[in-house]
Amino acid sequence: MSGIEFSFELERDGFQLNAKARLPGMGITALFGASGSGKTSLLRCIAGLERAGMGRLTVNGECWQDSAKGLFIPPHQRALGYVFQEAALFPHLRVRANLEYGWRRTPKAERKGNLNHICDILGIGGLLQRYPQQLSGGERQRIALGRALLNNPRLLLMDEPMAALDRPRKAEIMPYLERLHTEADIPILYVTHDLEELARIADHLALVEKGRILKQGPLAEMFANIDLPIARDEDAGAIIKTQVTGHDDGYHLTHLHFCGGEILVSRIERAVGEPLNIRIHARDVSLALQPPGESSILNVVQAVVTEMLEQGAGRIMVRLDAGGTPLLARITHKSQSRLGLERGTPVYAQIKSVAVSI
Amino acid sequence: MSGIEFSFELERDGFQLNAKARLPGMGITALFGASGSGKTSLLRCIAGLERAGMGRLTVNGECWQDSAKGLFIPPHQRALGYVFQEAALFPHLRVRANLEYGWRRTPKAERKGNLNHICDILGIGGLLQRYPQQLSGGERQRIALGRALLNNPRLLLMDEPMAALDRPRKAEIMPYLERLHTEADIPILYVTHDLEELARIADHLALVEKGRILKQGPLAEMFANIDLPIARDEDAGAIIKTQVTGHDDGYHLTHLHFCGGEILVSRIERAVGEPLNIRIHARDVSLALQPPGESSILNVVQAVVTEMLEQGAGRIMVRLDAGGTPLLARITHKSQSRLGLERGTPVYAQIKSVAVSI
Amino acid sequence: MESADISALWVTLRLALTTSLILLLLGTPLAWWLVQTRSRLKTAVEALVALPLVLPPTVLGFYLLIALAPDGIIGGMTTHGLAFSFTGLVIGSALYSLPFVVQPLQNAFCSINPLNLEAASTLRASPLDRFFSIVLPLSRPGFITAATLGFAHTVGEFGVVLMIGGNIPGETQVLSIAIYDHVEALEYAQAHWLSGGLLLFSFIILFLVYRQNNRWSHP
Amino acid sequence: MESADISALWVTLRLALTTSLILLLLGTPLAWWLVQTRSRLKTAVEALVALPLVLPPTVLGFYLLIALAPDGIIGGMTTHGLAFSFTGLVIGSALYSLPFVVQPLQNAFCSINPLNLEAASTLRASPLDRFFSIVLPLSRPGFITAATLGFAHTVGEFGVVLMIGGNIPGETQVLSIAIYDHVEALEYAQAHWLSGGLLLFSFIILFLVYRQNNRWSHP
Amino acid sequence: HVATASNFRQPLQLLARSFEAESGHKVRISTASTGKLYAQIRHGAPYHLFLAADQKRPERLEQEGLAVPGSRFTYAVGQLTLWAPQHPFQGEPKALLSQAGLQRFAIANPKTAPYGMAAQQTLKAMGLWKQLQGRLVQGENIAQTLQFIASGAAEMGFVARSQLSEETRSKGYHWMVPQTLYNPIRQDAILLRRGADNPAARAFHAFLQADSARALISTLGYGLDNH
Ligand SMILES: Nc1ncnc2c1ncn2[C@@H]1O[C@H](COP(=O)(O)OP(=O)(O)OP(=O)(O)O)[C@@H](O)[C@H]1O
Ligand SMILES: Nc1ncnc2c1ncn2[C@@H]1O[C@H](COP(=O)(O)OP(=O)(O)OP(=O)(O)O)[C@@H](O)[C@H]1O
Ligand SMILES: [Mg+2]
Ligand SMILES: [Mg+2]
Repeated sequence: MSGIEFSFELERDGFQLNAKARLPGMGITALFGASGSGKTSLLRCIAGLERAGMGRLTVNGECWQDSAKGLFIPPHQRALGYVFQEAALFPHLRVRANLEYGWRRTPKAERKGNLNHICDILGIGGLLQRYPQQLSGGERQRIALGRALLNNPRLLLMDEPMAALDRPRKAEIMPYLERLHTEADIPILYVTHDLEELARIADHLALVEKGRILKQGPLAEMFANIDLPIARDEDAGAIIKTQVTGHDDGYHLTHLHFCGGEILVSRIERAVGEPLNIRIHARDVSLALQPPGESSILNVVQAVVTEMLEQGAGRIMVRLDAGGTPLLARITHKSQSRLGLERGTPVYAQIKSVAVSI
Repeated sequence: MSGIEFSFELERDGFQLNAKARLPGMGITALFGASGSGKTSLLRCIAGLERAGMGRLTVNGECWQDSAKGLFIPPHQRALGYVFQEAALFPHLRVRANLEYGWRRTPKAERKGNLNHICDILGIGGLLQRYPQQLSGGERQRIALGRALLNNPRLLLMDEPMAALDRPRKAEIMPYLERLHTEADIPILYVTHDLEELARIADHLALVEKGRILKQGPLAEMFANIDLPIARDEDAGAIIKTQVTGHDDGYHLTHLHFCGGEILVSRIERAVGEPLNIRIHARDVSLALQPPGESSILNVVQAVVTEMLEQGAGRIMVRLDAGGTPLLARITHKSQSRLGLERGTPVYAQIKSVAVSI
Repeated sequence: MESADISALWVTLRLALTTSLILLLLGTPLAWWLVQTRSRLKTAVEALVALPLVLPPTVLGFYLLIALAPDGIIGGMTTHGLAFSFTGLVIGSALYSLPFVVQPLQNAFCSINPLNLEAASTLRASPLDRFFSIVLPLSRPGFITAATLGFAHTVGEFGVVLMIGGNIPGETQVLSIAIYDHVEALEYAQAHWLSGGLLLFSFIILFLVYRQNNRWSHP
Repeated sequence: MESADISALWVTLRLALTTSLILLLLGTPLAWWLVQTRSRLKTAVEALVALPLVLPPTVLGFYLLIALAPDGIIGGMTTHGLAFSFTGLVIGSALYSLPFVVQPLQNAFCSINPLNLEAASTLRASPLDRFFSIVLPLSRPGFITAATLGFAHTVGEFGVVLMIGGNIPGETQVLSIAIYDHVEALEYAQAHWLSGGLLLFSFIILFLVYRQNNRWSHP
Repeated sequence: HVATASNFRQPLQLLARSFEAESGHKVRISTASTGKLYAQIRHGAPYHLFLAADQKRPERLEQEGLAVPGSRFTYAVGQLTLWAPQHPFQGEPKALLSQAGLQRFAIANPKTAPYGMAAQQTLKAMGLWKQLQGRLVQGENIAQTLQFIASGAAEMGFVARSQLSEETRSKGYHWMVPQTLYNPIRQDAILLRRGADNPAARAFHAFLQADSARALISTLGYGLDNH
């Protein structure tokens, strides 16, 4: 019985957590919601740090908590990795001892991570002899991340683990997290405010609103749903399952195939035949009625308009169907009129290849 | 003598701050740099929180520090607003008392902000009776922001003040900060990792690297410089000075004029004739040799290639000149070959209007 | 209860209150200095503060007597000396109870996150203002401990007071000596009554103080 | 220095060490319980701990004497009673110095950020493990204060010891009484020597302890 | 203002009351051990009259010029008594003291308390000093010694006869130690320099030597100086 199934109730003055859901027991599930919506509270409940509330929690078949039966596995027996929103490093321990804290307490047989390896990924090798007070904000956050990873967790809870990190640093860390859940099969609950980061890393998305799970589902499905609040985001866009079909070494391009056609992207080091999810921002898709002439836009896909939604300020979100694959395009009201777009209109969707994020 | 002129030297094990610059004494200056590059250290020096180092600091003609002369104005006499990277709220005071802390200590004549007004902007009106421990991460950060604003500062130092905030919340706060520096004429030093946020808010940009100010200049100039590290960022793009020339009410569009031509954007509530800076992401600009046919791309601008830079992975950054205005376009190597782009090639730059961020 | 006992009670309360007040007034800046300073003297001063403790109170009292006498180092500065006066008692008790006040305060000050002080300094708070608006409220438990230990210790204090006070009824005879006298004289009933009353009274005071403190700490 | 004084010195050191050790062992869980508990008894227990302080030591000693005598509540449980024995001294000193140990520890425990404990609990640390790996090291200054106050107070303690000790050389005659005897017997020179030695010795010990503590806190 | 050794506090209170009734003067009493009072007087204590528990301290004060020369007199002589409240014993005290079951025997500290010195002399004279060595417990003063016994912590010991009230006298075994076994415990009083010109002090000084006072002191369990 794989899956993270929970139902928590927690009362606080002016706020009520009432979250109930069954999230996948593998992959990265993003928790997305406004400030104060209850994301941290939910993670704390799952970690067993909030004993007060009523709750039930089953993680991949193991029951961790059931208030009705009086069952409560304490946090230290849950084999978690929790990256707190504030780094929460132990002030009396040097960075090395902080990193090794959970590691030392893991039974030898379960130890998987490797200190040096994690230090390399996080770029913290030079800081091992420091105390937490002697670190910058981003450095602290990376140590906290490393500490949780070295705890050899069976479930990773991450509360905005990269909010203080710059983009290149994030780009270095994210592939590691992805590998972690694919190779080591550790489910990750990941809180973030950044749709970009989320789209890049998550497989599954749960929207949190006012202490409830508003809606949840596979990332591609959630992103293609133009009725959800995330579709209003600047970074809204569709996620597409593709397969690597070849490389063009001269131009450093990779050919990707999906149901609706072919897409060219900047070269990616993946073997031919491998599956690959890519994301196309709604703002990067433009529509035309005729096949466009010569331009720097490499990718043109034939599609049909299936749904349109006014988003205010003259913007319209258009949902397209490209051979069974949903695509989103954000266009202006004016464009819609000029092109005479309606449900069922066949269009050419132009996609700038470099805007595809992996 | 307007301007923030400083030169600081500070030695720490494994790190050396050696920052010297003259930043503008008005507007928002963003400090951008990798984690651990010394941004926080620099802000602390400016606030007078690091007495140890050698330093000189003059803010709009007033000398605040000159180690050589033994001059050191202590922080509480500097009339600062400092938003710390960690919220640093006073744990023994309720939110209201936290917000009012600096306000009460401001001479009556200098009091400008208004508690209720700031609470509205930050959406913290309902939290006034709470203690800091009873707040979510993002709520704490907003209180810290409010507290600094209510201190009626003559210089605002903000260390990633919005890292824990969701995008809609940021979008609500940013215009207020902009008004703050235009109307109240308070210079702001703003640390951020987010190029998007930076482009939206800053007038001036200083790049911090290894404890030094690598380069600084007006935002538009910095963004148009394809040799700088920021040009490699996913969000790289040019900033263009325009003027509002009219509105198209039917389509909710606004017409903007700049030296190189005209641009249509989603309707903006600005009066005709007002100047407006807009930003065009390099990834949103595609190039063509012939005027493109019908498409949803509204904006086509004639330009000439002035510079090209390989950025690895088959990507090329192209700098264009559109009637004197620099534009950036990121294209693939393949496109470059197919179009035969060279320095001096005249091209049509297609810009998706909705991708313009203000 | 004999009238002598009642007057002893008053002297005791006055002495304990005065002493703990003075100790808080002196101990607070001293503890703050100890936390802030980088001076080499710091450690020596810390050790000095704790030193009166290791001497038996009567012996400490003996040396204090010498110092406070009209021809002593301290007493010499006054016209009649300070021994056998209420002032002398206060000096003696204060010296003896000093560490109980300074050390809890020092620990409390030490555990304040410096970021709080830095934040306050950027919010126009002068060092003194910071001390009163941030340091004091954040070290409330330390103050409670300091005050109760100082107060209770002075109430129970005995050796020093006997030596430099001279057990003068109404002036320097405190309750602890009165109880002791009853015990010595085998007047057990009176001793039990006084001790029981003192215990009950102290228990109630301490109970109220701690309850208030606990209420404050769970907002 | 008389041989009696030397043996008194040894008894004193043994007593002070034993007492402070026992106090730390007992006071630590007590203080931790006081910090963690939500029990209604908390405040009452806090007040009770501080209570022995307000009784004059000789009076406390008198009641202890009754309790420790062969037919007393505590002494009755042993064959010969505990009065006039080293064990009895330890019990008395421990009772009297308890608040000096419990209160600084309680304050130290209280000022630990709970986030540290939560973080440790997600890192597989059991409650006991958390206590030893997080709570103890983070409350080091509190322990130093508790230990020095407890130790010094026992060295200087006098009234209780006098009452329940019986001044038996080598067993219950401690230095404080020896000095006191010299003063009473007008042997001032010897009293000065002993006091001076004790002060110097204590100063050195305290100085070393505080210096080490200060070194630790500035990494 | 009279300073008295702790063991004479109660008799002095009785004496002061009758003196106050007789003369109209007011008497203030401070008590502490003789050694403490001596130190206090040397350092300016505001006492007028000093009632010590021994002769040595008043003598010294006289030599040091802190007292009125020739004003010293013995106001009481202490009488050492063996008291064993839990032993309904009849017979030779030596047998009682030699019994094997004896655990704790209380005396006052010979070094600081006159009764302690007397107890030591007595035990030596009886040839028991060595034998009892390991079982002796010492009270700091004679009052504490009494409490050791009264609380049951020590089974028996030497106390002052004046300490035993009617009630305690009826309990257990008593033996008044013959004066031949120890040097007399003379308690001297002396008029201090501060009291020299104080009429009340002079009056009380005289009152204490009057027969009425001597009679009262005698009934309280003290011997009197015959000289
Ligand atoms: N200890 C507490 N007592 C009372 N209310 C609390 C407490 N902790 C959090 N809250 C409230 O509960 C709500 C949810 O808080 P939570 O920390 O879960 O939000 P969040 O989704 O993590 O927000 P953010 O993105 O800002 O971190 C908030 O409104 C907050 O004010
Ligand atoms: N107290 C300290 N002692 C020693 N080194 C320190 C101390 N504080 C910071 N550093 C080091 O100084 C460098 C600069 O730190 P700073 O906090 O200024 O970085 P930053 O640019 O703000 O980084 P971030 O974006 O991660 O917050 C870092 O390498 C950090 O490790
Ligand atoms: Mg949160
Ligand atoms: Mg920083």
